[in-house]
Amino acid sequence: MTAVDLPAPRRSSLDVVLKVRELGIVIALAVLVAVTTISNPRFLSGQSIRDILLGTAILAVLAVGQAVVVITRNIDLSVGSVLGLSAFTVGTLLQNSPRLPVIVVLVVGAAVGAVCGVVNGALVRFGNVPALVVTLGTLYVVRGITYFWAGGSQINADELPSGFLDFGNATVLGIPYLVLLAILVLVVTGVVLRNYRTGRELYAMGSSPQAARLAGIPVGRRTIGAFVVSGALAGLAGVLFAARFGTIDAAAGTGYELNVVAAVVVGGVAVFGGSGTVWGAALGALLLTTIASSLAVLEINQFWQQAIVGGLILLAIGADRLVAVRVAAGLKKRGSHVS
Amino acid sequence: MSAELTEVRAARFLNWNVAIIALTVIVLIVAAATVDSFGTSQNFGFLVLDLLPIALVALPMTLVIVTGEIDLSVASTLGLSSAVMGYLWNANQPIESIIPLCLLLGAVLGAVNGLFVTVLGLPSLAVTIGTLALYRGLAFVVLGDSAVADFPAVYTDWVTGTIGGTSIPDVLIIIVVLAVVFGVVLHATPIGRAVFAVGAGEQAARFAGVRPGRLKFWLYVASGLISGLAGVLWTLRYSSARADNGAGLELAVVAAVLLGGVSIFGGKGALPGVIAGVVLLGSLQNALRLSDVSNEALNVVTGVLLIVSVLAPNLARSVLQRRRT
Amino acid sequence: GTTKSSTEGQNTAAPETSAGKADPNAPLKEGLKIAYLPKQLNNPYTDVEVGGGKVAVGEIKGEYKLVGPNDASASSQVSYINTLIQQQQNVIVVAANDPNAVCPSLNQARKAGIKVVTFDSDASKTCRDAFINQATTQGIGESLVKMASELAGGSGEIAILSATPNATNQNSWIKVMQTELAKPENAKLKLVKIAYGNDDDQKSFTEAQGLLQSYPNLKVIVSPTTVGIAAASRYVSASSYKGKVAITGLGLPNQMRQYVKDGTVKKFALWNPADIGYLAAYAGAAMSSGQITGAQGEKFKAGKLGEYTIGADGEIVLGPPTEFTAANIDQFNF
Amino acid sequence: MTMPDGRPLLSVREVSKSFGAVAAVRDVSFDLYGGEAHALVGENGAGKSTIVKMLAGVHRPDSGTIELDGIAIDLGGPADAKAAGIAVIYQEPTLFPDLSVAENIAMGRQPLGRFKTIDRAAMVQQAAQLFVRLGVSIDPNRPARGLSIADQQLVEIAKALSADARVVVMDEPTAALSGVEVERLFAVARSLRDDGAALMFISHRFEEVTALCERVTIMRDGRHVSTDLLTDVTVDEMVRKMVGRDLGALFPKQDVTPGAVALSVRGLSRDPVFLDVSFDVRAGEIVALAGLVGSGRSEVVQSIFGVDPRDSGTVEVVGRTLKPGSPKQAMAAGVALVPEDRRQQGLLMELSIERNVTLPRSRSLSQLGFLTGGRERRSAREWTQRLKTKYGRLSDEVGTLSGGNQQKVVLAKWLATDPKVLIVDEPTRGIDVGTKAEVHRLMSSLAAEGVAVLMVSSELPEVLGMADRVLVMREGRLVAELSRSDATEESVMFAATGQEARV
Ligand SMILES: Nc1ncnc2c1ncn2[C@@H]1O[C@H](COP(=O)(O)OP(=O)(O)OP(=O)(O)O)[C@@H](O)[C@H]1O
Ligand SMILES: Nc1ncnc2c1ncn2[C@@H]1O[C@H](COP(=O)(O)OP(=O)(O)OP(=O)(O)O)[C@@H](O)[C@H]1O
Ligand SMILES: [Mg+2]
Ligand SMILES: [Mg+2]
Repeated sequence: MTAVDLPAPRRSSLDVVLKVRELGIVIALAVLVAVTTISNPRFLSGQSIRDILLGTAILAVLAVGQAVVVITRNIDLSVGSVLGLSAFTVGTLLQNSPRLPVIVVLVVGAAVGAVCGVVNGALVRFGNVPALVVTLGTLYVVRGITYFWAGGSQINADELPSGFLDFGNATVLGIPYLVLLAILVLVVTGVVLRNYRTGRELYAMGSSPQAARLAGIPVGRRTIGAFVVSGALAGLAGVLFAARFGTIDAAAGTGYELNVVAAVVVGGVAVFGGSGTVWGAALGALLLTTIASSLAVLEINQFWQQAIVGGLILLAIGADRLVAVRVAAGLKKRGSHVS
Repeated sequence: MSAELTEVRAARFLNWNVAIIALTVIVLIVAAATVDSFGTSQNFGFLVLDLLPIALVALPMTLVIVTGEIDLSVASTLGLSSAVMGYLWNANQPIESIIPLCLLLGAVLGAVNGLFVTVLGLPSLAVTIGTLALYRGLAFVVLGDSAVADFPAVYTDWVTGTIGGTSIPDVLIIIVVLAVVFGVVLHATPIGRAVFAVGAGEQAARFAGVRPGRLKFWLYVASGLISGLAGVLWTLRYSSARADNGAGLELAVVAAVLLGGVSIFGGKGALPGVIAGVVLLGSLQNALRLSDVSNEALNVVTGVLLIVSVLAPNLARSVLQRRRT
Repeated sequence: GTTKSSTEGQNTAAPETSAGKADPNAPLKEGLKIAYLPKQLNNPYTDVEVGGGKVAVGEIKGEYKLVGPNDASASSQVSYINTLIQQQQNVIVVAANDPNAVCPSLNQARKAGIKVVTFDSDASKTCRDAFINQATTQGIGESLVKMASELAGGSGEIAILSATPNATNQNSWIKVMQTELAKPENAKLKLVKIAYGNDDDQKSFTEAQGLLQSYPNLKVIVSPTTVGIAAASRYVSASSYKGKVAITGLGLPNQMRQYVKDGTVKKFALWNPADIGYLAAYAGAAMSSGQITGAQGEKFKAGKLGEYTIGADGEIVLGPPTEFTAANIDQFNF
Repeated sequence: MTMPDGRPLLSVREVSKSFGAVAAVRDVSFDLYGGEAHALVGENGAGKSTIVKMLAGVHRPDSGTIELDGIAIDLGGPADAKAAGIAVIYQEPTLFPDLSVAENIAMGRQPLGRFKTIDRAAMVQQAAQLFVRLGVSIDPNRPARGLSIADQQLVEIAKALSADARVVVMDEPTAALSGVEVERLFAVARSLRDDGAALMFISHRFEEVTALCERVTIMRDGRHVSTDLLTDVTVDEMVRKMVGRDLGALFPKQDVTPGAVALSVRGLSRDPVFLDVSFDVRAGEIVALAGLVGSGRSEVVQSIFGVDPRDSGTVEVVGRTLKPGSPKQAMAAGVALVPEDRRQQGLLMELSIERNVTLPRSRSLSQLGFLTGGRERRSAREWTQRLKTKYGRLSDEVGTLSGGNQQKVVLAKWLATDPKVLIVDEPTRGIDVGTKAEVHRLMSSLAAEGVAVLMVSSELPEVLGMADRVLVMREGRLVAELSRSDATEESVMFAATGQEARV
């Protein structure tokens, strides 16, 4: 995934330094996989890889959406609740009309999420309220709505059409649909962020909101847009969740927000906006999922898992800061041509 | 000039701090009048016990947020403190030394947060999301998924007990004493003035001789210490030391603090408002539950209150401004 | 100072038995307020259990109420117990999330004259009046090993996917299983691992995944929890392990139907969960009406289920579990 | 040289703009012609940047219009100004630190390739070409973070150039540049002008104004004073028009016999901002630190006070050596610093007047460590009244006060600490004429009471009117020391701009 890079005419050694963090994740991932495989070769079996990728797919879709919001110097804590609402919506929909094509289901899920995103974005934009507070509020509200609606009911795999469940497991050329979908989301978002003006404006807004306003960027509209993307992707992740797990209740996705933020932060997206890539965020998701799997396989006490994840987050942001400080120092030396 | 003055006066009237206290009082009165057995002294005792951890942790959290930072690791610190308490108890240590150790542990965990935030200059949101996972993970490492339950009755009874023949819970003393301490520190000491100054403008505070880094460090220590204490009290109250104790509490605490009128950007807020926020959330929950309203409704109420609490002052201000021009 | 060993034995405060004698001929009171407090709401197994309770409460003309947290935590249960005390219920039927954490509140309830019946997951003996046990621990453990042995063909590796490591009922069944496995006739069966899915669907799913990766020669996964068995079956049915690894344990027919039909699962067992809630209502009502006090040997009638006798420590055993296979599964709907 | 064809490209028609009580711009009109560079000069706070921001669409004029090609246009936001062909270089650089230099330049105008994707190669190429034109070597691929102020300014210039705009507005683009770069910039600016663009140029350096521009508009206190062809006016005339008032009445300097040395600075250095700065200030003396914007004066006084670090050198206050980096200790020794940036450094805009005034003294105002409010309130009332501050209540947010009254709050805050050494950095920036006189009277009387005053100021009249001695800084070094009798506009300006001062 890291191979997707800019075809810059000439790349200075500095760019390499700046890429170090994503490289770090790849190396960490490689080491982890190597160690696990040595202790248990079946870790690299097709089934096992498929499982990890399926697990990553959902988290990665959420992380991509979150990255878009975080890049604009906002945050969306409501994604776990939105996922739950979307999953339950499509579950109910499929119970009632099992013949719906999967594509319609995907669109419905994303639309549910997008509506939540519009609410978040509008509150942030027009209410002039910090995103953290707004999305903490909608985290509760959306979850509450799902509980109201679902009550104690649970949608079981046998109530879902087999076509839909197949979508959760079936593969093309050995790659599961869910993973393909996640990759599609990742590539589209990644390309838009990297190669389209709108995408670059999101980075600009996060990097310096004031300068963005002076540069004539429609900051308000872009903010809402970013929340809509995050919401829609959370909704999409809800559909993937339903297809993958087949069992949906009102609690689906509870607590996901912190995992997602963790994946994004580990993936090198700065919490104060302006830098980082969705590739990094997806890698973060892959790393977190792989850690979970390999700790299970390595028979490391499962209780260590969370502690390791926490340590990793601290390590990632600490390394980020050190790299930034070093780069800044290096640039100062090179840049001082004013005698 | 006069328009400006009316605006200032109106802003004072719309002061969320006053509004939230008034709202809390109204909710308490309405609940006592309409909900059977809400007003009983026994229910008051239950209410206080339910509020205990949120009320305690909200105190230092208020100061942390007023400086413009945040601490999401509080619930995990509570959990780790509880787990270590269970572990040491199982290791046959005397409870009289376990409790101070757990408080110390909390302070150390807070100091770790403080170092990351002040020395490395990392954003506190990211740091404390990291330590949220780390501390909770360590709690599971220490105690696994088991529970330790056989704490001495003298201690557990004290936490669940009441003062004399009344039905005022003993722990209310702790809450009141600490609330007064934190309230006085925040509103009536030079430290409190510095806390507001750092939140309102770190650079200007530095120009006035305040050391923001040191201040924040000690606030994180206080936050950790109180979370450790909350862990001890939680363990004794339920007579159950578990690694997952208090999971998810951080969001409830942040919600209560923000509801209490503290600005997430720092520099604004008052402790009475926060106490009112805690009581409002807790008594609403209690009253709704007594009226057989589901947990679900409470989620929605909490979220809506939270959004309204930050939205209302902004909207009021912009409406006022529009009317002026 | 006060240490664990210095306080050993002191904590088992004598249960405050409501004085008064059992009067087996007392009529069942009408209008009893019976409240159900399961481990958490929104759990299909629990829903079936309390559904049975609702029927029974209707039969005895009582007031049925269902409350519960959305997270399976003891602290939220305590708040609900306190609420039920305030509401002056007559009977609380509770499945404890932590056998000790709920104790002080339950005892407060008993002090207030409320009868406490536990089901599903017992609270400490000192703080409840009766416990409805699904089946004898011995019986469940034996039948789990029997099914595993049949599916494995008498020899090979097996693994257990349980709920949480401190789940009382699961642990006692596992203990029986281990004794059973130690017997000579099961010598060729090897228990390689006990994994814990925390009764969380996804966690159980991931744990099943991990088991199969770690133990390539695994023949059977035994999951004595409805969440675990469903998650493991779902994983295996869609993976390349289907047909190679057998799943068994305790599951709900409705959740398992699909996997039985597609061949992933050959057989599994369970009692009728609705009967548990049903029996709990009658036990609580009988106690509240003064027919029984919870002492060993007392007898009471439980509607369509017939007569029950209270065992040691206030335990009331529902009966032997039913085995479900492709042949009979369609006769059950819960 | 091309002559304007008589029809202005852009006209500013009687625009006014107020911020609360401060009327920043009042009924200003002037024309910009294609093919001509137009200078806008005036003292700090005269309203130049406000005009710039109105042209940029950042502020909307309260009244008056802006016309392009004779047609009134409504600039609702920066995007509108961009679309109208107006490119602006702001006084404060507005770069995106995380993005590459090339991207900063191209933002919103990135060259597009297939499927409307950004053609990065072309973008970098463009930036590189601009830098060649400007004759500087900045790597277009590096991020903007960490660029020196000068390089940031150059990137801003490149940004404006890349817009191919018809109107280019430059708000002090040369403040941070050295002579060579200024020359290159002028060469580029002249070629733009010769291609028919209208340039607006703001600078405090008259030699730059005369070198580049054809026409000059002078502003004073938000008003238009005059617009002349530069061939028709001398620098002296411009200065007189700019200052335009009787200085004698404004600066009530009392004569004082200086006492013992109160502040002694020796060999103070901080690479690369200032180097080997040494001077003394005696009790009762007012010493001005003059120099161009960016000459390092603020950095020196901040380093003395301890809010900024220093590399080497010593600072003594009444014989006590201050340790570096400790404002607390400096305050204890009797130093007070009224900082230049009121909004960021001087005040906590969202806190009350009372809190702002008493913050540095919260410890000494406490009783047994507690503050009950009464003493703070009394003290705040006393000091704000002594400074004749106008406010509604002491509990009002300081941000609701007018600029001049805010400045008085800052002064009250520091005077209340009873300083032995008072350092004021741009004490009168952005405040009205009346207030200015009050502040000056206050400084005089403090000096008369024996306080040593060190005043950083960019306003020459203030420097000349108030100071017993004038120290002049240029590019981080102390280059001249002038006695009150030797200090004239010419001598100070010459020292500040390069040629050694005439003796
Ligand atoms: N956003 C604002 N809010 C309030 N007052 C403002 C604002 N911007 C400018 N002012 C005030 O308007 C007046 C004119 O400011 P302006 O920045 O236009 O001056 P200037 O001529 O550019 O000065 P300088 O030479 O220092 O750049 C000043 O008194 C300033 O304090
Ligand atoms: N954060 C910084 N990083 C790099 N260089 C800086 C920084 N701050 C200031 N400088 C440079 O230090 C020099 C001195 O700046 P300073 O603000 O002290 O000037 P000044 O003489 O006080 O001007 P002013 O009239 O704006 O107050 C300038 O060349 C400026 O570009
Ligand atoms: Mg200006
Ligand atoms: Mg300065």
